[in-house]
Amino acid sequence: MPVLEIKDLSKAFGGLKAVNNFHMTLEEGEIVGLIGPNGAGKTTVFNLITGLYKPTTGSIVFRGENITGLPPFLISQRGIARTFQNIRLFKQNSVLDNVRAVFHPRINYNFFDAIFRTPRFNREEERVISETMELLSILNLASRAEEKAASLPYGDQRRLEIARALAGKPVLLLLDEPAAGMNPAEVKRMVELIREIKKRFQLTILLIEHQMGMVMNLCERLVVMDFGQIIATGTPQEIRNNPVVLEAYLGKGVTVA
Amino acid sequence: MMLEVKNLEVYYGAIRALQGISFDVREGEIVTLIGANGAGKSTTMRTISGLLVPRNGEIIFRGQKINRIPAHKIVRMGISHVPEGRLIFPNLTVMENLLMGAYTRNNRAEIEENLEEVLSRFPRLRERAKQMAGTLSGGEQQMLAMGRGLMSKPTLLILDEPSMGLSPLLVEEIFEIIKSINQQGTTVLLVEQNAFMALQIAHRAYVLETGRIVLHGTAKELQANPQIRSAYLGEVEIA
Amino acid sequence: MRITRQTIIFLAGAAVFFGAVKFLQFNGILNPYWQLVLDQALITVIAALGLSIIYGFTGQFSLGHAAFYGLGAYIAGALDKTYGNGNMLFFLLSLLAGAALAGLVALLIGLPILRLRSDYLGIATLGFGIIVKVAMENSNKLFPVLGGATGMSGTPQLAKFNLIFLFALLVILLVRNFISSTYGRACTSIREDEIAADVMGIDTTRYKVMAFVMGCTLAGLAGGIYAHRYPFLHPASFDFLKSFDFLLIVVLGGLGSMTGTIVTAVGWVFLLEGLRIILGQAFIDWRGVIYALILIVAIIVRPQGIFSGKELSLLFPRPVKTVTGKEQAHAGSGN
Amino acid sequence: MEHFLEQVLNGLQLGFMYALIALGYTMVYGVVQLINFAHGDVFMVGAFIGYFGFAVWGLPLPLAILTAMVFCAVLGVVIERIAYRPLRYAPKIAALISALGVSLFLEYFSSMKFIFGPNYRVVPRPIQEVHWNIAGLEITNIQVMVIVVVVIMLVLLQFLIYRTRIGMAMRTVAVDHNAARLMGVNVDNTISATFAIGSAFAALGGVLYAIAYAQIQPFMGIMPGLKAFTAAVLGGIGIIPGAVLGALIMGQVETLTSAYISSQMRDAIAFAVLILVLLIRPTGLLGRTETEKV
Amino acid sequence: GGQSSTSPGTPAAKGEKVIKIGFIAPLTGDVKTFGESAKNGFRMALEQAGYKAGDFKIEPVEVDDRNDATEAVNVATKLVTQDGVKAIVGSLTSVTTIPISKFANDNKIVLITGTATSPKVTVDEGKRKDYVFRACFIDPTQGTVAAKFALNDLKLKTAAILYDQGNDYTIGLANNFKDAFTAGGGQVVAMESYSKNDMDFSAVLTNIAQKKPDILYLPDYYQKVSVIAQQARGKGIKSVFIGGDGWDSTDLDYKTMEGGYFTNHYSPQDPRPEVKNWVEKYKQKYGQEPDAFATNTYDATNLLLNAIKTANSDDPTKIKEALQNTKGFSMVSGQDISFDQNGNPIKPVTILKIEGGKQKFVTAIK
Ligand SMILES: Nc1ncnc2c1ncn2[C@@H]1O[C@H](COP(=O)(O)OP(=O)(O)OP(=O)(O)O)[C@@H](O)[C@H]1O
Ligand SMILES: Nc1ncnc2c1ncn2[C@@H]1O[C@H](COP(=O)(O)OP(=O)(O)OP(=O)(O)O)[C@@H](O)[C@H]1O
Ligand SMILES: [Mg+2]
Ligand SMILES: [Mg+2]
Repeated sequence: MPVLEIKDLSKAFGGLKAVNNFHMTLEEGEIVGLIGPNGAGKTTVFNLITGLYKPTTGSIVFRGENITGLPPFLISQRGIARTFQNIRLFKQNSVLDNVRAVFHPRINYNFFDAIFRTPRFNREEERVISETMELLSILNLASRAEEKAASLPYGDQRRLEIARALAGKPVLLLLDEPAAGMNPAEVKRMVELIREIKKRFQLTILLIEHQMGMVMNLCERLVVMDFGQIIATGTPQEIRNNPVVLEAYLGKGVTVA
Repeated sequence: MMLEVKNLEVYYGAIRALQGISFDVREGEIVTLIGANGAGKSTTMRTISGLLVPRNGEIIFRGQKINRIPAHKIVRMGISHVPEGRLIFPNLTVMENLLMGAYTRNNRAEIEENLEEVLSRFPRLRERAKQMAGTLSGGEQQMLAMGRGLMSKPTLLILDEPSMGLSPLLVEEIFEIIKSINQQGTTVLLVEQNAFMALQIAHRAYVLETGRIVLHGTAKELQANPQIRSAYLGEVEIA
Repeated sequence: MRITRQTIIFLAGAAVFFGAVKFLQFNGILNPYWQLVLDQALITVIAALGLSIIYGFTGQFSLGHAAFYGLGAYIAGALDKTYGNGNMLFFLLSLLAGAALAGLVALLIGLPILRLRSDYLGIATLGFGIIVKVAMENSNKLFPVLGGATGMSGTPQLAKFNLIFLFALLVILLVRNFISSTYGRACTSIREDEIAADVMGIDTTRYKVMAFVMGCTLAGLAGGIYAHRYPFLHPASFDFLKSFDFLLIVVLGGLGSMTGTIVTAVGWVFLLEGLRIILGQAFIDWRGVIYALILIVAIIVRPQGIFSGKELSLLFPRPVKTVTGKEQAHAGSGN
Repeated sequence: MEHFLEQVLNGLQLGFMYALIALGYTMVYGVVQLINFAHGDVFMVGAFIGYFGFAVWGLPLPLAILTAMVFCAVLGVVIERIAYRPLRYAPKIAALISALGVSLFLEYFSSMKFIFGPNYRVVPRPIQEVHWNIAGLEITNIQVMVIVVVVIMLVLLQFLIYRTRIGMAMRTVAVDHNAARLMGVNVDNTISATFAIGSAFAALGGVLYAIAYAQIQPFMGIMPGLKAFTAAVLGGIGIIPGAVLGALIMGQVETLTSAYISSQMRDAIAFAVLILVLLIRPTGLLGRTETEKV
Repeated sequence: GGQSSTSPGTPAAKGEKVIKIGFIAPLTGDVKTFGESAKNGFRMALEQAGYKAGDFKIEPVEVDDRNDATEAVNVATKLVTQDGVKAIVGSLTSVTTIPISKFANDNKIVLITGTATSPKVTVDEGKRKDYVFRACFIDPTQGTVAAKFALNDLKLKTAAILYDQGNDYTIGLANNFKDAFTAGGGQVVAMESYSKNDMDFSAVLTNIAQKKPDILYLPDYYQKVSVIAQQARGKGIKSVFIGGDGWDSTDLDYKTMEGGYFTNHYSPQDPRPEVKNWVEKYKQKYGQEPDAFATNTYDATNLLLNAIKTANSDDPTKIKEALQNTKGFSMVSGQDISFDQNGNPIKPVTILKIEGGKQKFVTAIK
């Protein structure tokens, strides 16, 4: 059974069709790149999958369940996590709490355990903290656990977003330009990071990115959109030599260095 | 000499973001500042355009000392800063945003002609002229920010990561545009993560590390420099 | 377990404070006047903590807090007046009833209204406050005992320091535990970024309402105690200006800081009374002016509030033992 | 049924009164996103200065109004300098608390003997009240004056904000100060100008209010201020025409309620309507409800 | 009970015996102006008595309650348990006086208010607060008298009533007027209310105008009734305005109220020396005529001073006895004053007419 199955998905803003019968299927453990010119509708697709926008038409089926029109928090609890193109952390909260908050749906103590600090509560809290710290150290953030998210340098903030997404124990991870504004060396590190977490948490990943170095490198399969529609799909090699894509997106100069 | 920066020190509260950097930009050049995240590139730009006030050091623009001159006056002097993160006006239309770029000018005719120029550089903006800027895609917003920056007909154009979040094709376009703007006589100070591209169009470059300039030279020299290759150009083709 | 140890230390501190007060009472240094002021301060602490949950921790701008304070006061007061006749148990029950009803009303109004954002929510809650005041002014048409605009007296004055102190203590612990639990974290993430919280699996509506109900319940409780400490209830005591008092306490204390709210609540009450003494008879009518100036200066000097998000470590132990720079230190731990 | 029309007219009159205050209020909000609680008290100061102008110093009415407007414009700028500017980059709520402080200060300070004093002052009519009878409907020249002024203010503000440089500046400052600076906008001056204009309009409102109701007092600004802001919210905060729309609706609701339902329930129903409207349109009647771009 | 802690602040009087008297009124806030008048009355009474009563030197302690119930209780507690006052004059309104009267009574401290008219001040839950008195009428008195006067003397048959729904003083007068008026065969055609800060009454007045009542009863303070009356005339309402002692102020809009009647405690034209002396002296000192707040507080203070003198003791219980047994005391608002068992003064209600911009004595009703 595919992890994600999108059928003729459309989203219109007033006149503008931001996404236009878009369809895609993600298999278990895949890492697929979603690329395309600016304004093609990539982020909108993410917003539709995560339930932030209600689709105009179309259906989204996640592991056999139709999640179209579910509120975001339920979709997330089904196992879909994401990062944001323009970072949206819980700025004034500590790095630790940014991640801990996401454990919420899977905490198993109730309101009264919390109010009366029962042993169950303490056990759970211990667990959450150690799991959080583990996540943080995987993303090299453990030493900053108690700092405010806002005070982190840009790169760390991007990684914290990933940590936070992972805390939701997702099956499917949606990354929206995780390497934006990073220099090639940093991009390289990000690539390795994504590889590691994919392995470690057996994730299926859908990746939006404009840094071809990264996309070509990570993804087994690419989906290219333009004007809300899919204009090409295929392996990096195929895409790289696809005239339509070159025309609309990559441009001649690309075979980047 | 277009711009001279002399041992500039900038603080954010206690954080010493710039530890006394010096560099200069000559008439008609494209000079690029490269460096890792948090190196202090944006801080430098913000200080030049007057958004930040340096604790120590000098900024001299065409022979005139401009540190401590407020940002809105500096624009009038001919420095236009296209900031990191675009800072477009989300609830103004694309067109209004562009016109705001020409706020300091009052010759209608010139503005019109300038506007036409920009719109033909970014056809995408013409399509979206009436749309609220806030609903533009990331890339569209970047184009708008650049277009807006050009609307003040600057003599020195400061670009902070203009290629950020742009599709490869657009990245190329942007760099082409920067080149042509420069050829038409506008001096450009460029901050880029995409050092590879930056060095291709720049005449000279400075490398910034944690608030210090650690290296500078002509673009050619730096492209050749192995240190740079590994640290900033990275082997973009990974395996 | 470290948390319980912290609690014990905290309780010890509380006990010392209690002892001190008792000592001062005993040798008359703390005369009934300052005793009353202290009681008022503690009542204010309880109500302000309520708003702290709603606004300080969950970021829901409420300008109607006094309405729930008043609801609690009237309900508890009226119940005890009519049925209580000095019975301690019934007194406690009436308090709970008042709190519960305030909470219930909060639930009913909160469900629809909490969809609104920031200032719109503020004005809506303020409007609700005014509606409640009008209701109080005409309450006697339905329930003569409430007295309407002629006010209600006759509630047995059973709330004494010991009990008020106990309640304040319990409320502080309760709120502390709530805030430092997963529910509290859900609330603060909603405060920071509602959309992100939603996408991260947090039922934002549910926790906004939960926080609102909890906060208003505390307001109701505080009101109930007030009704048993001050002999007369009048709608004018619960108008929107009173809501502003709670708001500025929470903000001056520092949003998202319980410690700040508590300290500021106490400080605020003592300031208002203290000004009488400081200014003396000659300058009585400067009190309002000076108060206003203090307010302005205070917020300008501490824009983030006195405690700006910081907490007494007694209340909130640091969750992690300082992590040494060495990464991966924790890796592998756990499963 | 002509009494119904008369009631509607009463409602209009009240509505325009609210609009008079709401316009300045909403404009300031639109630029600095601050609920300037002191607005109602600047309105009060304006009323007093105007009163002194024509009733005590014997200035001709227009001059008295002008004096009040200028005085309050300066007052507004000073308030912004002292109480709001230091908090410009602090959390928005800090400025709101400061505004509360300023509001209290103006009220308590004005009620000191050596300022305006605490007592209610009877305001003599600076102009003869003339009653016109149009189709059985009583209407006075003062009511007409109020309506005319509101319309002029509305047009003026719309023009100012959408057609002038300062207006453009205001709209950008409303979004992001640094971005505005980079366009060459002088943020400080723009904000000062905003407060100057807003406060001058408050003063104008105050004087007309004093003339209409023939009585002033240091605490007179609280309720009108609150109602006016509520009206602004009803129409969509920061949106100039919204303020007038909201005000007119408030006026009608309040009047028709006390006329046909119950004068006791007046405020309750007025605010109930506000809440209902907000539940249907969470950003007010004319407020944009754009889906936040994520 | 805080009686135990006698004030630390009492100065070791040099031979002379000192009694402290507290004064509570809103000296800040939106009714400050009323509080100031009351304060003038209080001070003038003390000055004229030379700050002495019997062998006792009077030490006044003035405090502000912002017309807020909570603050009132706070300051009352302060006066009693910190300053050690033996008697209190105040407060201004029933909202603040009801709670402090209970406190004073519980602590066996004499309290006399000049202006709080709610019956609850002295009698609550059917229980008389023995230590509490007042110098003014209770709400029913004025309302009833006004109604009877309108029916019997003015021969008016229909009335409309407009009152402040947030202020028990006006509510009290309104309700009692209504009851008495209907009981006496009159008809109340409209009973409408407004709230404290309203300035626009056109809606209700339009309705009232249709009903063409003979009387428009406006039982509120002078500043509010002035505004209402103006708008009423504007709406073509020809009714006679009738009101209560709240009208008694030079700031009343006499021009508009011309021809109106109001119930009051005394008439300024009353030739009695008490009245003359009071009005004159007040004008001299404060440059305006005294209003009801000043007059009643002045009387209240004098009643208290007189009781202290007769008791010649600083024991509140004795003072209270003396007050209760006041006989034939003459003050501004009446001669031969004594208290009924509820601590209310037995004095005539004076009815004044607004005529030629002046208050003109019409009649006094026992
Ligand atoms: N909330 C919205 N309201 C109106 N239009 C919107 C909204 N969100 C997106 N759009 C429009 O939809 C189109 C697609 O936007 P989207 O953000 O998905 O592009 P994208 O593929 O993510 O581009 P980029 O790579 O630059 O981020 C854009 O043209 C944008 O203007
Ligand atoms: N507003 C701020 N407050 C405090 N510290 C800041 C602020 N802005 C930047 N810094 C710190 O100053 C240093 C330089 O920041 P700057 O944004 O100039 O780096 P940069 O080179 O532009 O990085 P990037 O490539 O991510 O844009 C960083 O350590 C950053 O954390
Ligand atoms: Mg995108
Ligand atoms: Mg930068």
